[in-house]
Amino acid sequence: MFSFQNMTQEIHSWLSSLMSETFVMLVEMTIVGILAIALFAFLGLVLVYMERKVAAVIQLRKGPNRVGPFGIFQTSADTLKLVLKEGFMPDNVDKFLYKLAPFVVMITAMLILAPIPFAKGVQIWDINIGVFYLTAISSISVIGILMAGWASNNKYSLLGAMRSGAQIVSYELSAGMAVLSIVVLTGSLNLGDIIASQEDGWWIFKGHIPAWIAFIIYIIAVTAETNRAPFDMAEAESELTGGFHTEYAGMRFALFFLAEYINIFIVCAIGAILFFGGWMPFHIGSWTAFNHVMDFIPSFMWFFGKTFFLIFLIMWFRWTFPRLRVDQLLNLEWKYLLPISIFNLLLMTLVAIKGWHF
Amino acid sequence: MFEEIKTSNDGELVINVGPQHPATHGVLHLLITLNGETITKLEPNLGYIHRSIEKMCESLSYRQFIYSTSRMDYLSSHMNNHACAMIVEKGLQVEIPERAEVIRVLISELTRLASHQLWWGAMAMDLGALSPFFYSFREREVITDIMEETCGARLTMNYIVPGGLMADIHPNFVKRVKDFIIQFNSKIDEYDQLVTGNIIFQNRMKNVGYLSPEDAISYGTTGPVARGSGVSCDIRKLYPYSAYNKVKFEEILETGGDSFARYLVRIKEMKQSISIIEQLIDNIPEGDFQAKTKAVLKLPKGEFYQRVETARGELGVYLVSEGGTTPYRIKFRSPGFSNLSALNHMVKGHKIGDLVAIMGTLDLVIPDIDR
Amino acid sequence: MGNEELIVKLQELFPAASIIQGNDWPEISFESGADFLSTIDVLKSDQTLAFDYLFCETCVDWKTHFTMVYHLDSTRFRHNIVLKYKLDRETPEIDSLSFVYRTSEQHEREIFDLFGIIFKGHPNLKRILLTEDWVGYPLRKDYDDPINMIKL
Amino acid sequence: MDVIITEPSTPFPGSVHEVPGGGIVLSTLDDVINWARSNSLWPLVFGTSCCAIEMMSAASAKYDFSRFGFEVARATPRQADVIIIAGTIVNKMAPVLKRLFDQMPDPKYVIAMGACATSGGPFFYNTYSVVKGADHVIPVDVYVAGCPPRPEALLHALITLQEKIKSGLTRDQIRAQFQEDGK
Amino acid sequence: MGSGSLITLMLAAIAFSAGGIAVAKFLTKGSTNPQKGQAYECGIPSEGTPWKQFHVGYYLFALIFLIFDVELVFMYPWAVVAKKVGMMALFEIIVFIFILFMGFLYAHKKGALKWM
Amino acid sequence: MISFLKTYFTEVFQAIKSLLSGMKLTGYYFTHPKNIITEEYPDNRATLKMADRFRGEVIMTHDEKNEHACTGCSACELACPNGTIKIINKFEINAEGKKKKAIDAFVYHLELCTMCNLCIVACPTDAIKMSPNFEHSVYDRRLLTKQLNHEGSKIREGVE
Repeated sequence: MFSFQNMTQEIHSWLSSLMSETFVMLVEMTIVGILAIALFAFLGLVLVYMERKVAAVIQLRKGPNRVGPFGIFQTSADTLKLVLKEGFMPDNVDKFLYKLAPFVVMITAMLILAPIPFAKGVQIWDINIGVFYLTAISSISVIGILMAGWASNNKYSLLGAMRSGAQIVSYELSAGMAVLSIVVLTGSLNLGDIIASQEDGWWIFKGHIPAWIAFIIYIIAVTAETNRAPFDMAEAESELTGGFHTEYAGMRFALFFLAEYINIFIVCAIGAILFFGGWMPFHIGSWTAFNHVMDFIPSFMWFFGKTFFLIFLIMWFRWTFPRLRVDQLLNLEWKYLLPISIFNLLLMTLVAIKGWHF
Repeated sequence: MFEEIKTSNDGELVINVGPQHPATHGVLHLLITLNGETITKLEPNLGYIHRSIEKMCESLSYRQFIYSTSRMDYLSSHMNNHACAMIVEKGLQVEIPERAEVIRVLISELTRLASHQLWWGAMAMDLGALSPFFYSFREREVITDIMEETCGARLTMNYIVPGGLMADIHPNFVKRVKDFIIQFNSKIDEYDQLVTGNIIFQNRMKNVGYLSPEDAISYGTTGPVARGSGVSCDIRKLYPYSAYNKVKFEEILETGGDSFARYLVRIKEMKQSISIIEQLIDNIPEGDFQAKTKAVLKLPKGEFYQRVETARGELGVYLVSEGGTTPYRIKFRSPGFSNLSALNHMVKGHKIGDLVAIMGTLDLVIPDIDR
Repeated sequence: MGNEELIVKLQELFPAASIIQGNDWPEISFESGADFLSTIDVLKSDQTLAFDYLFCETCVDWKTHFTMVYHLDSTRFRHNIVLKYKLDRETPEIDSLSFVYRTSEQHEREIFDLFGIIFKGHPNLKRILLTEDWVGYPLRKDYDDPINMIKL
Repeated sequence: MDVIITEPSTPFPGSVHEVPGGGIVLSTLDDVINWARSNSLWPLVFGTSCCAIEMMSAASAKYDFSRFGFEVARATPRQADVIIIAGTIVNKMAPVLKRLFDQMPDPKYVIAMGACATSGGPFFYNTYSVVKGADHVIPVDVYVAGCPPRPEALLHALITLQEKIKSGLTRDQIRAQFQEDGK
Repeated sequence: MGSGSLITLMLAAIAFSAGGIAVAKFLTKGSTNPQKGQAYECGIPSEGTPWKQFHVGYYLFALIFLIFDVELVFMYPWAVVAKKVGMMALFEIIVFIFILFMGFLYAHKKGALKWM
Repeated sequence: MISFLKTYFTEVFQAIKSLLSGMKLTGYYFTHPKNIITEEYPDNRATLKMADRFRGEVIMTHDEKNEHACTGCSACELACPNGTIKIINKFEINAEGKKKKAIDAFVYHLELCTMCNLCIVACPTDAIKMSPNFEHSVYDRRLLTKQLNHEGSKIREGVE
C-alpha cells in the first residue's frame, strides 16, 4: 500500500546519514516551508478556478475557457496580473497596520496548516491538542481583518471590519461547540486519534442524529467564519462596495483573496477530519473485504476528496443564497445556532456516555 | 512608525452611497447619515445622468423626439415611445389601425415582462444572490431576441412612430411569442422556488420599508410601489388606452406595503402580462400597421397630456404646442422621480442592508429620474 | 364627477378663476396674486372633489410670464383637473405645496433648478439636477449656453 | 440587381495574432506580463444608462464574458483594471469619473461603450449638460459604436482591447500610427 | 517536527507575502495624481474621518464573546474525559451550561445582542 | 414553553426546507450541464446570424458597377435627429451637358448614430439601408466617421 509515512522517514534517515542534526533540521524546515508555499499557491489557483467553474455551471454558462485548455490558466493569469499591478497605498492610512494586516491574515492561514494530516503520515506537527490549537489560531485572522478595516481610513472598510469582527467572534462559539461534540465522542484532542477512532466508520454515520446536527451547525458556522456568502457581511459588495479590503490593491489584495480561499480549505479539511474521517477510507464495521478494497485508494485522495466535497458544498451555498442582513446574521447565531448547539452537545454527551453510537 | 491618530467622537458617520455603487443601479447619489449601522438621514442627490432631454426635445420635430424618450426609461422604452406617439396622434387626431394598437400592446407587455425580469435578477443581486440574475436573463434574452427580430434593436427599439408602427411584425413573431409563453410558464416556478419561498429573502424583505397607502398617494408613487401599498393606480385599468380595454386582466393589489408586497406585485404582474399576451397573440387583426400621416407633422396650438403605465408606474407626457413642427415645451412626469421621493421616508431607522433591499424593490432607473 | 359637472362645481367654488374645458380635463387658471394655498386646501378637502393626488407639477415659460401647471387626480372619484397659476417673470414666487402633497418637494426642487421659480416655505430649496454652481436656469426660453449647447 | 454590401474594413482582432494553445506560447518577460494583463481584465462596476443593461446582458449566461476571465467585477476602483463607460457622461458626473479613473492603480484601461460615451451620441446637439465624449475627461483605449451596442459588440471591444495590451503599445503610439497612415 | 514547524510556517508565510509585495514593487511603475491617494467613497470626496468612537454596542459583542469563549475553553478538558467519567460528567456540564445560559438569556433580554 | 418550542422548531425546519428547495434548483442545474446556453461569440462568428432587421450601422448599397442610388436630396440628413449624416453635394455635368446635382461625400458619423432607422424610412430612393454588422470597436474615434459612398462611385442610371 502506498504510504507517505515511509517516504518521510526515509528522507529523514537519508538526510541524517549525510549531515549533523541541526542541518537536518534546517533542511527539513526549508523543505516544509517550500512545500507549504507550494501548497498555498496551488490551492489558491485551484480553488479560485473551481469557484468560477462551479458558479458558471450553476448559472448556466461556461465560465473561463479561453486561457489555456478549459481556461485552467485563467487563475494563473489573474495571479500574475495582481502581482504586476501597482502596489499602491493610499495616503492618510495608518501605514503600519495597513501593511501588517495582510501578513497577519496570511500567517494565520499558514499556521493552521501545521496539525492537519493531509494523508496517512503526512502531518507537519502532530500536536496532542490539535483541535484546541485549531480553534485558537483560527480566531486570529479576525484581527487581521479588523486591522485592515481600521487602518484603511475608509468608512466602508470600517463598517465591514466591525461587522466581520462581531460575526466571526459570534460564530466561533457554535463552531467550537460542534467540534466539542466530536471530542466528547472520541475523548481526545489529537487529530490523529480522532481519525483513528473512525476506522470502522465515520462519525457522521456512527454518531446518530447529534452528529448530523453538529455537522450542519459546523458547516453553517464555518461558512460565516470564513466570510463567505451568504454571510459575506465583511465584503457585502452591494452594500459596502468592497468591505474591509476596499482600499487594498494589487498584491496586498491578492493576499487577502488567497487567505480567504485557504481558510475555506482549512475549515473544510477540519470538517472532513472530524465528521468524515480525514484520510481514513470508507470503512463499514466488520466488512473486511470491502474495507480492504477501499484501502487501495490512496489516503491523500480520500482526504482531498472529502475536503473538496465540503468546499463544493460551501460554494453551492454561495451561489444559491442571498446575503443575510447583519442583525439577522447575529440573530441566527445567538437565537438559533448557539442554543441548539449547546443542547446538541448535551445530547451528544449522553449518547457518548451511554454508548448509543455505533 | 506609530503616528498619533486623531479620532473624533461625534458618533454619526456620513457616507456617500453612489454615484458609482453596485446597488444604486446607475448613478444615484445618496448621502446617508449613520448611527452605528442605522440610517438616521438620507438625502438623494440627483442629476448625475441629467441629459436635458426636455430641452433637447424642444428643438426636435414630432417624428424625431420620440427616439430620445427610449433613452429615458430604457427598460420600458417601448412604453415611453407609446406615450409620445399617442400624444402626437391625439394632437393630429389620427385614428390608428386596429392592428397597430394590438401590436403596440403586445410589445408593451413583452417589454414589461423583460423589465420585471431584469428587476427580479437585479434585486436578487442586490440582496447578494447572484444566480437568479442569470436565470432571469435566460428568459429575458428570449424576449430581446423577439424584439430584435421585429423591431430591429434589443433595448431602445424606436418601433412606434406617430400613426402606427415602423414596420409590420416579423412573420416569426407569433410563433416565437407562443414558444416564449410556454418556456416562461415552465420557468416561473423556479422564481418562487429560488427567491419567493426562500426564508432569507423573506426575512430581508418583510417588514422592511413600509409605505402606508396615504403616504403612497401623498408621495405620488405609482406602479408596483403604490400597488404594494394597496393603492389602485394602474393606468391600463383606470384610464384605458390603446387596446387595453379589449383585454381582461387584473390589477394586482397587495396590502402589505413593505418590500415583500412590492416584490409580490411584480411577480404577479408578470403572470398578468402573460395572460394579456395570450389573449392578444391569436387575435391580431389584419390590416394596415400604419395610418396615413403627412411627412412633416404639425400639431395644433394647445396642451396635451397622456398617461401610460410603464413597468415602473405612471408615465405622463405633457406637451405644449404653439402650432409649429416642434414642441414648445415638453415635460415627462417620470414614475421613478416620484417613487424616489418616498425613499427617505421608507429607509429611516433601517440598516444599510435594508436600504439596498428597499431600493431594489423600488426598481429605480436613474436616467428615468434625471431625464 | 364628469368634466361638465366638475366645471360647474369649480365655477361655484372659485368665481374669480377662469375655467375652460381643455383637451382632456377642465383647466382652471388663476392670475398671479391669488391665494394659492387656500385654493389647494379647498380642492383637497372638499368631499365631492377630494383631489388628493398630484401627479404632475411643472412650469411653462411663455416668454412674458411663467405658468405653473398642476395636474390633480382624485384617487377616490378618479376625476382630474389641470390647475394653472400665472407668475411674473421678474419675481417668480409661489407657495410651496410640499406640505400638502409630499411628492411636490422634489418636483419643486426640480422646477427651481430648471426655471428658477422660488417656492415659499419649501424646506430644502436648492438645485437638485445641476451642480450647485450652475449659472442660469436652462429650461427658460432665453437660456443660452454657447459652450455646452451645440445647436444643430 | 446584385447589391454588394460593404465589408467591415478592419480585420477581426482575435485573428490577427493567432497563437496555438490559447496564446500561451511566450518569449520574453514583457510578453508574459502582457499575456497576464490582457487575460485578466477586471472591470469596475460602472454603468450610467442603457449601455449598462447591455453590459449586464454580456455578463448573462447567453453571452457570458466570464469566458475571457472578465467576470470578476470589482465595485472599488482599487482592484479594477478596466472601466467600461457604459452610458452618458454628464457634466456633473465628469469629475466623479475622473476621480474613479485617477484612483485606479496602474495599469488601467478604458472602454467607451456606446454612442454617448464615444461622442455624446444622441445628446450631442441641443443639450446643455452632456459631455461630448468621455475622452474629454479620461483617455479612452477602445471605442465601441452602437446605441447601445449589442453584447457581442462589447465582447468584440474586449478582444480588441486584449489585442492592444498584447501588442504592448501605448495610446500615444497607436495614435501616432494612425497619423502615419494618413487617417 | 515539534514547535519548530510553527516558526517554519510563519517564516514561509512572511517570505511568501513579502516576496510577492517586493516583486510587485520591483516590476511595476505607477502614476501619481492628486486624487489617487484620497479615500475611495463611490467617487465623491469623503466627508469627515471614519476614525470615530464606535457605538458602545460593538464592544458589548466583544465582551459577551469573551465570556463565552473562556467558558468554551473550560469545556475542552471536560470533553476529553467526559466519556470516561460517565453520567457525573453530564450532570456537571448541565449545571455549568445552565448558569452560562442564564447569563446568556439575561444579556439577550437586555438587548445586548442587538446590532446597532 | 411547549408551544414556544414547537413554533421554534417548526420555524427552524421550515427555514431549512425553504433553503433546501433553493439548493435543489441550483443543484439540478449543476448536475445538468446541458442547460448551459452560452453562445461563444468569437468562435461562433461564422455561424452567427443576426436578425434581418437588426440595425447595426447605416450603409449605402453599391452594385457591381460601383453605382449607388443616392441623389443627394438630404432627406435623411433632415430626418436624422442628431446630425449623424452630412451630405456634401457637388455639381457634375452629365453626358447631355446638363448640370446635375450629385453627392461628393456622404459622411456618416457612426459614433453619433443611434440606429433609430428614421433616415432609412425617409430615403425616397432606398439608397441607404441598415447593415447587421456590429463589430465597430476601434482605437481611435476618428475611424468611426465614415464616407458611405465608395471612391469613384456614381449615381445609378434612372434614379431620380
